[in-house]
Amino acid sequence: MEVVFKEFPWVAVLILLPLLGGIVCFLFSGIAKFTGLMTVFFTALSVLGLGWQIFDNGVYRHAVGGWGAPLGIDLYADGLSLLMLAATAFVALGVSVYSAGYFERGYSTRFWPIWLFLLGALNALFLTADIFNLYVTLELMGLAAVALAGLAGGKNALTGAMRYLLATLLGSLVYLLGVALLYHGFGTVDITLLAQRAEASPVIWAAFGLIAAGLMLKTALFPLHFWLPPAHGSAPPPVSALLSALVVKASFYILLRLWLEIFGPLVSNTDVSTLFGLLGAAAILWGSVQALRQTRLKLMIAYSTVAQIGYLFLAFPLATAAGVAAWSAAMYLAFSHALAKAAMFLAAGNMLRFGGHDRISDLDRVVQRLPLAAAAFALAGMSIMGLPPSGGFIGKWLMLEVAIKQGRWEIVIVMILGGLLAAAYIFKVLGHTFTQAPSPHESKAVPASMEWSALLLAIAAVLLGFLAIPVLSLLNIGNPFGISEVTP
Amino acid sequence: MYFYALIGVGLFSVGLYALINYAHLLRKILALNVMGSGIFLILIALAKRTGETQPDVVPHAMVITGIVVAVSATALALTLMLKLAAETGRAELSEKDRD
Amino acid sequence: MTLIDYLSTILLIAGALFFLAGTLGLLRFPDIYTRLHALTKADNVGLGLIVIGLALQSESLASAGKLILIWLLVMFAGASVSNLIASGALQRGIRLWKR
Amino acid sequence: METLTLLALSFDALLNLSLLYLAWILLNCEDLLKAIVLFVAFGLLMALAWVRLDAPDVALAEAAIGAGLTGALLLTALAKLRVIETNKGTTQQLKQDSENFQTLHYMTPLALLLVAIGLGYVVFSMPPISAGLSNDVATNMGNSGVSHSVTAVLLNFRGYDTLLEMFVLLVSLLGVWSFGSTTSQHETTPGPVLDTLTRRLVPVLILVAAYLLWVGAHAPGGAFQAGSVLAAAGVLLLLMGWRPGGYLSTLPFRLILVAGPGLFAITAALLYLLKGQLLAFPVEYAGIIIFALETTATLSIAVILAALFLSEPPHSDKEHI
Amino acid sequence: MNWNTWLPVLVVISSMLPGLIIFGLAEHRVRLRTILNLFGAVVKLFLVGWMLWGVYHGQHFETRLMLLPGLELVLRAGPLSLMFITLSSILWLVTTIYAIAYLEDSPNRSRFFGFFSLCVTATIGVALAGNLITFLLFYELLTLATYPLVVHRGTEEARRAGQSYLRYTIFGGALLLIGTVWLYSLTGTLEFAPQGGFLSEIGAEHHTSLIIIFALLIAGFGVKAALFPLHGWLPKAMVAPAPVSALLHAVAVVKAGAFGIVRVVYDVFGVEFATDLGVTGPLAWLAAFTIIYGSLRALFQDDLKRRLAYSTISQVSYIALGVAIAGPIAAIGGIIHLVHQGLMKITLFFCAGNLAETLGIHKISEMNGVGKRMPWTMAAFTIGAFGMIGAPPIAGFVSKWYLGTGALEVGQGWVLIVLAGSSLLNAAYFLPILHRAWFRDPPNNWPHEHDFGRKETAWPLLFPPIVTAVLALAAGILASAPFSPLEWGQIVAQREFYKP
Repeated sequence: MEVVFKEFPWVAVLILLPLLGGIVCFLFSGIAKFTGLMTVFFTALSVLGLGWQIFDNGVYRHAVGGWGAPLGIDLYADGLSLLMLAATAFVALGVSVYSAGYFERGYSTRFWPIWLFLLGALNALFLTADIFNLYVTLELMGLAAVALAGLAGGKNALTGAMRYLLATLLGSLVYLLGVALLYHGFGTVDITLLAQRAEASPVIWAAFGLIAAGLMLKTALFPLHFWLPPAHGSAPPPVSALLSALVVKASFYILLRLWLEIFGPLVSNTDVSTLFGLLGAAAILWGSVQALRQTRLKLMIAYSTVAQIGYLFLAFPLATAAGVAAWSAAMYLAFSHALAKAAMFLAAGNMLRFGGHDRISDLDRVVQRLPLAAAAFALAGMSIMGLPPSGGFIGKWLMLEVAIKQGRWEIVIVMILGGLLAAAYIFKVLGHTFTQAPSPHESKAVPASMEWSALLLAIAAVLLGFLAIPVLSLLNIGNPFGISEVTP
Repeated sequence: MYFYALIGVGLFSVGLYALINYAHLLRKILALNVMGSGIFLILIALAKRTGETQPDVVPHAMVITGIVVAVSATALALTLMLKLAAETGRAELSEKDRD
Repeated sequence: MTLIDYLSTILLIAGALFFLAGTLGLLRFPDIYTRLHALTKADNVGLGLIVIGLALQSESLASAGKLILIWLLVMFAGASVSNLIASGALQRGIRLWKR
Repeated sequence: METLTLLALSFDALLNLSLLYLAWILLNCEDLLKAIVLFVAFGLLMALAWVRLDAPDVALAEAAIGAGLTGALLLTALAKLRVIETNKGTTQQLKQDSENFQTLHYMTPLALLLVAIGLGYVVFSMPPISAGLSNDVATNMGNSGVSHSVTAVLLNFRGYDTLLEMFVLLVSLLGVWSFGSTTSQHETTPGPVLDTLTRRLVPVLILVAAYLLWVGAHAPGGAFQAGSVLAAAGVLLLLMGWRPGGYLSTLPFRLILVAGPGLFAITAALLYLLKGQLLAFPVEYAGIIIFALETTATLSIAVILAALFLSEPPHSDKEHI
Repeated sequence: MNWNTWLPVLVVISSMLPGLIIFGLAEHRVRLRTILNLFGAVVKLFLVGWMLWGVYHGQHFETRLMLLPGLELVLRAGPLSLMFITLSSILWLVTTIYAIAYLEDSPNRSRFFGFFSLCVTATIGVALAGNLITFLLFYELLTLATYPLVVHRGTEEARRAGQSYLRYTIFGGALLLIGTVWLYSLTGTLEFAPQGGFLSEIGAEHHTSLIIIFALLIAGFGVKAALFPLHGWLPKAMVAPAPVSALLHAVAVVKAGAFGIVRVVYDVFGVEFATDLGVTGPLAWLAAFTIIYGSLRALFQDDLKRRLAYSTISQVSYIALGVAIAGPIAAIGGIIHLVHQGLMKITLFFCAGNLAETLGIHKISEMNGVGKRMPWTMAAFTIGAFGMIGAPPIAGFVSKWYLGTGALEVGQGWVLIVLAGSSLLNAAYFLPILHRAWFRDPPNNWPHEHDFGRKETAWPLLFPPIVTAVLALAAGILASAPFSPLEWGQIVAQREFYKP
């Protein structure tokens, strides 16, 4: 039994199961909901299996079709991809249970196939080690995300989806040009081979510029974030949870992976990473202030995503000296933000469905009438703000530790300001959940499955605060961030 | 063969300029397609540098995949544009109503 | 330069000349109908000559047959498409050109 | 022979310059219909460029999908847009710039010029001779199951890409269907000429598609090109006013839609169980498997592209939206 | 089952578990909720008693949980933490009884009692914390648990009070976080050691950053301890129901801040090192200023609860003053004042609650002749008031006595003046209330009176203030008894000042 599990092709299951599940959902729309839930459940199990596998026999590399690196495509799973897969599996479970209750008959037949293809694209993206394959998975993810974002119809949703589609297509094309230059410059599209062959030359600089620009646009880093709030704000709640928690982080994952393997050593002299740090800081401050100004709940949460993405980019200037610690902190923040943000969007969705609107100022006594949603929002808010028991706190603590050790006081101040502003806009909402709305209006019952999925995701975000040791040790399998020069 | 690659760069830039500059969504979709063709041109032009007559085939496969992806993206974009036009009456991303 | 080569070069040059005539017609003619006329007539003949010229050069009968098939298809498609364009133009109310 | 290379060079120069110029007019012309027609011409010129760069497969794909199908999609979209705009009574603004970039209006051309020069320099600085992966492809052609290198790369060496790419197509169709029907499709009565054209052309197209599919194993051709030609036949039928009607939502039709990607994924899984490697075709059966995959792929691609052209969700979905 | 490691966790769990269960309870399940509440309080009292007995006999209670590589969550029961826990658990039991009666028919009590138990859990956690990061964790949990109680009434005013409460406490929390992380990056450990120990070996060049860290930590704790510039939230938070302002804003939250200051000065920096750094001087001055400022502001408050709030602000700073004087006797004074002030202040708030609940009086001007109408309540109020002023038999006198002698022993004469001045001011704002209550004749009808037949008010409302008044009296009279707060104060001071 032991050996079977060790050798079981978890990676293949992770990629093929969602795709096949999507096809079954498309073919037999009657049982779409059931197959969808089953597929997501088994994908989550296989992430566990993969985690166990690479925990024992280390990094997992698999040549697709047996052709080996330069010609064929390699699949590669190490601690970093495992963490992202775990985040995807967790959020996928929560969102699927939520959407089972959220979508009526007509929408659900259309939601499930596209959602499973999106899940398959995400898993494939985190597992591949080939930059052209990353382009195809990016494109599959982008189109599926846009299709889901525009599912609800309505002026705002469609404008948001259109803006998102244009941004994501432009980002992919610019990324593709970067890939083309890399391929013709160094003769291969495999990341590890590129890492060996790359040396500082105009090709590398141009490719880095293009890939960074494309992926920054898709990750909605500060100057290029215009498309995120309308898209995430007006999409259906489970979809905006997926977009904010996973899709935006997938392009960050690619940027990080390429930076660590190829561009980091060549290009990591301080001015490029300080630029990332600056943009990150600007994202935090600008995003939080905008979130504070919003009157609608979902738009506020979308702007909060823009701010939280800024935290991830703060790790670039810190990583020039203490690589492992800074990246572990950033990835921890990414993981807890994924869980917390998904919980927050689902909770907002519950409030929207309950009150019929998501205007913050007249949330009508939500705490009494919808306690679970308010509790989910509060717990998720704790993790976003970085208050102690939550995963966000651990990430923030690690990042602060690195920043203070390196004496980077401007980063410390930005992080603290970000935390305070986050507290401001989250408690603004929580305050209004207690009070009575000026004009009380009838409410629509919210199924228990939707409330509990939001709450369980929020509790997971908080429990993450206590699991730092195991998660960090898993994260550093095959030390994706280079040999740890300082104890993480 | 360098000439084709340079024209590819030209197409990419012209497409990017049009994408940024014009408001009408159909123009933006056309611009995206032109940019895609530019990138594919670079990919295949530089593939001829193998020294013998037979060019490097892998970029060809990449470009075919790229073309199929481009057509599916264009189809989705066109339908979204039509749905948007049906909803808002205009096929442009209006800046006025912010949220 | 065997006899066949001479023959095909002559045919190709003739074909090219017909194409030139067709394009001249396209540029010089005043309205859509006459331009359609020039295009379908001149270019088809030009294409025929070029196809025969190439067929002489092709080594196997199969490729010669394929070239002929191309010519037939172009002629067939050209005829019906020009008819469709003309009827489309009429529907839009584009009047015929009078001196 | 000197004159020949000179002629070739001048032809290349002419082709390239006309490509660039055509792109510029296409994107900046007033009328949208004119832009789309120019786009189709641009696609055909691109196909010519691919032929000049010894990429026949890409030329086929570009002509069929890039110029043909995309052009058709654009034209129907424009027609529908005109219908929507006349219903909504929106005024027809001409080539109006997008407001949000008004301020940096003069800035963008400068910045883009710089980007272009930079990229040009980088492209120029590439080493003149670099074999890329051509040697690897040549050495492994033996046990790839097909003799034509592009199909080998597309279906075998980088088969995983193609698997995902087919799902991209499927997802785009699902996306189009999920947006629902935009306008009531006014039935155009096909004239006699279109009727005869279609009656003659559709069988020929099907034959050509079959030929392309078969020839893919040893000469330029293959699933995508064959699929798009078949899709062209479908488009012609749709133009004729033929509507699949209820048939669209039945299981068999959905099965065809999903056959290509589905079979590819299932074979990938089975091969994994057999050979322990994802998508590892056993050498002796590789040719047959690839052919089977290609046929189902052609069918799926043809039907998906035709459905994309129709962009009407099947009736069963429409009822209870 | 090795009790020594599990007892601290059990103490924390004993109030968290009932709290979480109560959250799930439906509104009408009054009996079950009351049983759960009381059961939790009694169990906690028993466990604390057991630990008290254990520590008295030298046993060592500690639980460790790995949080981060190199960082652990530690719950340790030392003499100082035990004092705070005994105070909290006794008062929690009393306040629960009070709250059950006070909120007889008000809406959403499940939510109230749920958060109420979470608050006490956080306070116990703060008391038991063995290092700075556990302290920070429970400190922030306290903020989160008290916020819903402040906003419990759901009125716009309550929401605004909640927002201002948060503005202060979250800001304080952020300062605390920077200080803790900076300290950790300098020293590598955050353990509370009796004489602080590890900071003195750090090289001289770090002294400036150590001073800034000290300032950050004190500012962070000062928010909850309502030191001068950071006290704004306390009077506003009085909008909360009486049991909340009684237990939380008089005892739990405010004491957590003061306790934090005590921990930082004694167990993180160590008294000698703090005095060498020269940080205790400014702290003493700040505390003194807050004492005077608090008492002055209290003079002009007509609303009874706001006056008591300002008196809390000044009283809590006694603790900070006692610690800042850095003498062993003054330290005893400061530490035992932690307990005494709790007992006295909660009595006053209970009485204020009673007046508001039974007679509907909120303003002091309405309190004419209330002594005749509610003699027992006013008797408890008088004991509390005299205790606050520092009249001999009651506990307040003992702590002021030790503070004064401690200051003299270390040569800080000016502290005596501050103590005398503040006692005068206390008298100035308490005596008029007593005079008005006892010697003025009552109005013919009270604003809205609930008459309880022969008794002046419901017994569960009357019983708690009397108990706490008696406890305050006992703490004063039986000061030298074996388990009295004074004796525990001496044990703590001994550990802090004299090398074992």
